[in-house]
Amino acid sequence: MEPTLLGRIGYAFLSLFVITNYGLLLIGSMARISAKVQGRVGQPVYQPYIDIIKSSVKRNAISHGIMFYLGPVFRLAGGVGTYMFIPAVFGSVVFRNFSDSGDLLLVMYFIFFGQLGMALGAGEGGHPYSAIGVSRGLAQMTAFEVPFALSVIAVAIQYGTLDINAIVGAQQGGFLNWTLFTNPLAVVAAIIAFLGMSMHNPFSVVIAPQEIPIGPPTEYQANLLGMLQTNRAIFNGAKLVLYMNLFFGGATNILVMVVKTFLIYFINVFVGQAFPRFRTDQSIRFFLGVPTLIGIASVIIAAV
Amino acid sequence: MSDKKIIPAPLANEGLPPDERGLFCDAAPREYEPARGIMEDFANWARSESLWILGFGTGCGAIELRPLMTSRFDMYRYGIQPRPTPRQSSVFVIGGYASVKTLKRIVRSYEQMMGPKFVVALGSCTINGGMYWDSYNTIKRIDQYIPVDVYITGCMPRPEALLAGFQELKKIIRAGRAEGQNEYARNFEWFKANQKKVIKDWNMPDYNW
Amino acid sequence: MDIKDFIAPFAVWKRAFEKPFTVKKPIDERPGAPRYRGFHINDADKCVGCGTCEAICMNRAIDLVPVEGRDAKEGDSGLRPRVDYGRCCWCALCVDICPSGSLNMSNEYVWIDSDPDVFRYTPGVEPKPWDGSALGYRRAEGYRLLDGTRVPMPELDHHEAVKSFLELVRGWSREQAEKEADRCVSCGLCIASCPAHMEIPGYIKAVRDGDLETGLRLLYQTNPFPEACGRICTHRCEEACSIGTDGDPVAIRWLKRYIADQVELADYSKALPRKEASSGKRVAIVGAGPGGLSAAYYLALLGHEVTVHEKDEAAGGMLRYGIPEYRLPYPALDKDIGYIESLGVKIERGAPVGEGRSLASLRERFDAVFLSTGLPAAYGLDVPGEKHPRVLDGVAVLAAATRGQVLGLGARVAVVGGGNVAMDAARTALRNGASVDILYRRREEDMPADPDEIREAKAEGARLVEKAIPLEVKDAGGKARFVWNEATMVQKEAGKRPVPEPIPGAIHEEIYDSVISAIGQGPELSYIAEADGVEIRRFKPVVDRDGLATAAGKAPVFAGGDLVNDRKDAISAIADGHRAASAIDRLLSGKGA
Amino acid sequence: MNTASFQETLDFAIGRERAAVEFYRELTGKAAFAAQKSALAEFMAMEEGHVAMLTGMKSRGAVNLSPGAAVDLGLARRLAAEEEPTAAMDFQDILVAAIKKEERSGDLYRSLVAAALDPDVKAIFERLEAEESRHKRYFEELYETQVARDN
Amino acid sequence: MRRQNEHVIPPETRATPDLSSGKYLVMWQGPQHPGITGNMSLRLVADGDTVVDCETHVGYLHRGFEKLMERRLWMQNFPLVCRIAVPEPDFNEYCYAAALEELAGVTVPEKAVWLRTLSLEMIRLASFLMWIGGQAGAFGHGTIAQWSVTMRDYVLDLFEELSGGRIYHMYIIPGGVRGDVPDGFLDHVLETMQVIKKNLDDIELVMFHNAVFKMRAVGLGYIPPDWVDKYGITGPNARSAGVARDLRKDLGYLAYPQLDFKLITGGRSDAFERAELRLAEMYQSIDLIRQIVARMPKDGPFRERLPNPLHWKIPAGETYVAAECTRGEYGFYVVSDGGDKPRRVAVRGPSYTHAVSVMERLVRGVNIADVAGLMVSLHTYPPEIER
Amino acid sequence: MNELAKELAARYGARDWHDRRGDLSSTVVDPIRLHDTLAWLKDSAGYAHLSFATAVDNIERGVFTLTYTVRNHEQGHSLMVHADVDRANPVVDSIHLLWGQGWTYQREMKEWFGIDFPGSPRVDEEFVLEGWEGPPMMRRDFDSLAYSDATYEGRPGRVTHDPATRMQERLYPEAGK
Repeated sequence: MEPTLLGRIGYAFLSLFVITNYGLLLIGSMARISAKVQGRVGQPVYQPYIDIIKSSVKRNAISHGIMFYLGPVFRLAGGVGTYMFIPAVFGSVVFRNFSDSGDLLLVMYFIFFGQLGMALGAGEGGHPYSAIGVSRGLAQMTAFEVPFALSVIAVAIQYGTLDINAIVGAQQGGFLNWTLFTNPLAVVAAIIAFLGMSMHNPFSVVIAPQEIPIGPPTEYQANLLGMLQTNRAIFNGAKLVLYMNLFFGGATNILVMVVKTFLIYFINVFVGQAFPRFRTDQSIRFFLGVPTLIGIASVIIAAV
Repeated sequence: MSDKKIIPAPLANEGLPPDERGLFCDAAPREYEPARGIMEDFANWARSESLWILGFGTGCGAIELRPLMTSRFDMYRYGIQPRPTPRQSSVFVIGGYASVKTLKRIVRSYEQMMGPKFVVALGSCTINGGMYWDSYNTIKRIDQYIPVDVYITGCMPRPEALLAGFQELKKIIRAGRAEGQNEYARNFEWFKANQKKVIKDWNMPDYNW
Repeated sequence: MDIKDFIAPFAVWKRAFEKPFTVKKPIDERPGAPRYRGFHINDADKCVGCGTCEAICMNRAIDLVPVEGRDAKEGDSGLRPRVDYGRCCWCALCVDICPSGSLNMSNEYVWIDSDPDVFRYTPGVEPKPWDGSALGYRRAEGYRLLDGTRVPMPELDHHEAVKSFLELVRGWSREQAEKEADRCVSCGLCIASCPAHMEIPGYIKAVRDGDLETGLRLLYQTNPFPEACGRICTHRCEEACSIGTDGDPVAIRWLKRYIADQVELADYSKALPRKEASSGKRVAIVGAGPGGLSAAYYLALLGHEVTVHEKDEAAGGMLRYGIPEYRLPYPALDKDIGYIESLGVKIERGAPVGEGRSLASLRERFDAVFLSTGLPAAYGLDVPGEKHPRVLDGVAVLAAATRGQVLGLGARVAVVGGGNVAMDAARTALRNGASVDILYRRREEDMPADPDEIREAKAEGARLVEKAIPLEVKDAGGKARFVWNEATMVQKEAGKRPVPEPIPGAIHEEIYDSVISAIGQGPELSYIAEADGVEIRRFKPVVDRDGLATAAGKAPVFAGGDLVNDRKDAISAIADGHRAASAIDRLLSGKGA
Repeated sequence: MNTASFQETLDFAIGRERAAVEFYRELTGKAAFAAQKSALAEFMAMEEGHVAMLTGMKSRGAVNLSPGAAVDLGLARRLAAEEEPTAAMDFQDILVAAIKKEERSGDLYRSLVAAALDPDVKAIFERLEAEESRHKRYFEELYETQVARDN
Repeated sequence: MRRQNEHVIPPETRATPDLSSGKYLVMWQGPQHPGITGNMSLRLVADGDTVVDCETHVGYLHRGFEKLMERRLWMQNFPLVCRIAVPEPDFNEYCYAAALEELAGVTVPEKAVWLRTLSLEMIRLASFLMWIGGQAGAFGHGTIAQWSVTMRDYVLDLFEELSGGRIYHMYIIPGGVRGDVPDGFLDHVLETMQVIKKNLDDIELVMFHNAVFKMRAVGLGYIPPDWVDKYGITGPNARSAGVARDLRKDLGYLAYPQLDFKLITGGRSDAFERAELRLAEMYQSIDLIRQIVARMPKDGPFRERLPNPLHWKIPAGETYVAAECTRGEYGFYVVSDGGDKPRRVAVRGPSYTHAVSVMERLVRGVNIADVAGLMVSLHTYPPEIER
Repeated sequence: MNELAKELAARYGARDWHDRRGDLSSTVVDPIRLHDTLAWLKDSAGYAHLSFATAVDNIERGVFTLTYTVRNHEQGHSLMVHADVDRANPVVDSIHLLWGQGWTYQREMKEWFGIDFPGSPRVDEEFVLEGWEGPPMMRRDFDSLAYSDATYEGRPGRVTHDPATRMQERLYPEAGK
């Protein structure tokens, strides 16, 4: 039964609520896993909640102009937008979001949109490290977009569509239908790009605390920071769901989604704990090197 | 508070180059009324469980923050973590003695922090000068310059003592007694006068939040 | 760069499967190490409030503060260290240096408060959770910042010593004296115990600095008998010495002697203050002992004309006639007296006050009179047979020795008594070739004599017979048969010293060539007539704090020394003399009482 | 106890104390200089005080003396004062005489206690004996601290 | 990625960038900056991502030690000196004590010599452990720091057991040391060394066989050998440049002449090799500690009796006592005028040259991202610069 | 080492050679010849390593004694070169061209003692202090405690007692009247 528009909006909010909480818990649990590697106990899983509450109940806040406000808003819009046009659970009424209204290109646009908005806002902060962080972020994004775009192209070619629902649908019926197995090169390229996208080591050049503490969000505080933290959860969730949909056969129920996204996210942590950080130029060179070649190869394979 | 005569603070942002003035606020600090009842209790609980320390090792005390923030003592599990920017930090750990040059940065960093903000002072040096009681370059009491919530005595206080200090701070926050920000605003001129008495080349903004 | 560089880093994940490094409950689980330098603890009863901790503290973290229920007393200032934890750096030098070892540290280290004014406390007085902590920093065994051992004083070997009247104690070299002076922490606890309140830390510092003239000046501020006191003083100061709380006290007496010995008499006048202009007032002093001559010195210094009347043929009183030469050689005493005389003090020797030179006449002729006639008369044994010709009196024996008379004590001598006179008599007898028994009614530890004296007397061969109650002296063919009853010490009353109780039947007797009685001395007061109006109670002139005896009539009469005070030692007499001199000066110059 | 024997007993005791006063007065007569006289006068005053005290008890009709005897320091017994004090008497001589006197009083009361038939009289004598022992103790202590300091 | 041995040596003279041109970005790194060792700051002028000029600013930790020491008695200075270099206080204690002993003509008992050697070597290890965490952290590898700071803490536990203090040990006192080893201490030392060695093996595997770390560190901050004398560079920084100098060998102080160890040198002289060299020295330290534990005399006095500290006067004279700390030559210049207080005490910290003149020159031409890593690779502690 | 002493004496008039220790000696030169002495020691005598440079305020003699400690690593010998400069007009040749770190020491000496080294880079800039208005603080006549007491407020309420005085008050107040 097709719900009304109002109903869909309601479902979308529910879905957004779930992914926000999931994203927060995911961040919390990954922090605990990282802590384990570091030989310690780590923060409570629910710590991100407290942090956001804390940030939101700050008594005063400082502004650096209207764009400064809009930065986190754009970013949040980017995060929510990304998520809204991806089906979180294939075939679910509640979690399909507005995936039928947009396609892969729209989603990719939203991914960019958040970053750009952030760039505008952070630049307004007046802090040199914000500016450097933004430029680093944009430079690196441009670089990892290449393998990512290539792998998306490969996927699009492979499935002959940009509709995410269709792509997921095509992967149903056994894990061998997953893109992971049907076009492994594309997945490798995309996963490497994903490392860059998630800002984990060795690609954490944007907030690099020892270099440019802490990059774009340097001047953000109070509720604006709370907004950024919330977005981090949503955006992470959205990206993970997207990857799951594109490369890992999507999910037919929420449990599968949780397991798959958790594992995809874990790749970040797994690599991140082992390596230090690239310099920006190294990072760019890296993305434009092997991953791009893999991406091209995947496109060729898909095309051929 | 001392009965020292209060010298009126000069104009806002005096001493800054004109092109930089725009980066800072011109409003004087003000007091913030706590929210009512359970709302404030809840907010205080969140504040106490998410203590973000400004990563500014002002003195020797920073040395014992390292073990605290690494795996042996792992302060993350208590909701405490370092933060590289004052804007996002809520706790300022004064790591012992403050030289005049550092005090200037302390004041500025403190003012840049968003309220409610808390100050933990480590070691004897912050209480009454410590072993640098006769030095020409270190202040004796940090509470003359910024409001302090918790003192931890020792030289250096061990990580365990620091941890106990943070637990104490949590209690104070939860009890709603950590009103350093308001105290600073209330006695702003007194604090400023003290600061300016010591910091001879005052070339930073007076209002900087 | 090879493939290993991409694979090896993932080895970090190994740690994820091992036990975390994290301490579960750091605050509870990790007490300080047994040696941890935590918060201070102090045994307030052991502490003497000397302030050495304050002196060594480079942070000025320690204040000495009065505490409730602990007043100053001899050897304890009543103050206790208060630590400011806004200053302390936990270096524990205070613990290392604490002379009594009372100050230590617990291994407790957490003290948190929002009020910065609370971080001060007096350990051992204000209760704290870590009081009595068994763990924490203590001085390591064999490690002290202060030296608890006195520089040994070179002395004649006892076998040699007993052969002559040569001075036993040889005195220190400069190096030795400076080393001993270095042990002093200048706390000043000793000053209160010294009857003359000498500036002890000051002159010890002078020794340390090699500035003996300053030292001499400090000595003469309160004591014009440094040579004598440097040898025979009862050194009550050393009992109060903070270093003595856990070790040998600083040898204050020997240091004083060192200063006096090192400065030539000819150089005294350079170091010491000059006489003030003559006041035109005349003061008579009766008795040229330490008390009288001290008064004479200070009065002369203040410009008064002083005449001392001495019954004996030489000045010095008990210092000369009561103390044997091997303890206080006459040249040393003469040096002290010589300097006093050099100030213009007139000493009339062989001029007893009494018949023909009555106190009343002195009061006629002088503006003030100071009585310091001491205790010249020995008390008798008061046992049957005490008048036996071989029963001699100790004071007389010592005086005879001083005069160089043949003592004729014989080969076997008993000395009855346990005071310094008894020891001196015994050792004099030893030096005269006699074998000596010292008989004392109580135990050795009850003896009023200096422990050093007892030790030395024994070392020189005297036999100590304790708990011997004299019963009778019988004649045994010209010799004395001394009968005594062995006693047992019975604690008859709580809080008082035990009483010797004769053991029935345990009667001993021994034949001696001489029995020297040295049980005590009394004053000679026959020269004070009722008409003088000097109030006397129990054979002591009654004096006020300044030494002024209540007297009617003309010139005021002061009294001091053994005659008046209960301490009955040279330094107290000197203090009395000084005090009386100041009072006389105030009176004479009209500066008010 | 009948009043008469009470009066009698106390009269006896008062007589003893009066005799003591006389004893000191006699000694004072022999004294040659101020110090002796002041010491004797002090002791005499003490005895006069005892007379007054006993007289008071007599008029009140009750003896309120502590029955506890003082500790015997054992000096009196061995001190030999064969001779009466002379003009040259010193503090030791005077004290010894005093101690001996108190000892004699004590001895007398002791024999009276033994001889008394009336238990009440006996009790009074016992108390008087204790009182005398306290006096003796007082002098003995003076002797120990002031005279035989080194013994 | 730069190839090995292709070193860019910054020009000696400072360029004077025209800051008003708008072409440059002026940036302060520190004092409140996680990428700065301690409390100091760098004023960087960047052209794009490249630093073209750098000025170091120190003094945030200036307490005026050298002035304060002139006000205090010789012995009172003993607790003060260790505060000069917080992570490695024992070298201050040793140099100060040794200078005083030399001036006063005091000979330290054998046992104290060994205990001093033990504590110096232990603090070297602790300091290196702290550094390695910083070095990895400066390149963003937080995990190593988490491990190594814990390892350092284990060494501090040993110090706490030995001396009663965690950070400021105040153990090496003029005349000797303040106490003998407690019961079972030497066993704890050996156990701890075992644990640390095992962890160091992990660190070596993870950090030194790490592609990204190599990419970052190899070729970074090349110090030519001729700079060593020119700039007074000492310690691992000099040894990595191929200059074989180690005061432990050259001066032969304490028990080092009796210990068996080789001088470790390199030649590539970049951040990576300096790190490798320090790692090797950490292994060496563990070895030395084991040797010391094995050879230390069991008994004997541990402190020579000195005069009363309240009046201790030291004969007039001057001396300079140096020791090899983790960063290089640590020295105390002590002048006595014969009084009970020092006339002058000057402290030579190796960071003085490393963090100021060498740093300023090396940073030129480096990517902003590498400033932190470069600074840590010089291993500097600001408090010893400004005292 | 005596050869070096002779050579330095002959070349630069160095005097007062003291062997402080087996591997440490000191000598004194005139400040005017300081730079040349150090240059020669560095370039020709193998004393290439500058351990440190500092100054001592010998206020009694009215001079600052500069101390440059150079080390010859090959011979394992350190030499402290002293030079007395007039306290009233302390100007010394800069050695920043000899050693790359020299200017830092000179900057420090300028700030701490007020000794000037014309031509030394950044020598007039503040080194460790900021906004310092007092005299150069390492000079002996600068009283740190007095400055600190006057400038930085301490915590009130501290009071101490001298044991000897206290005992006099309590036990024999009459003395010294």
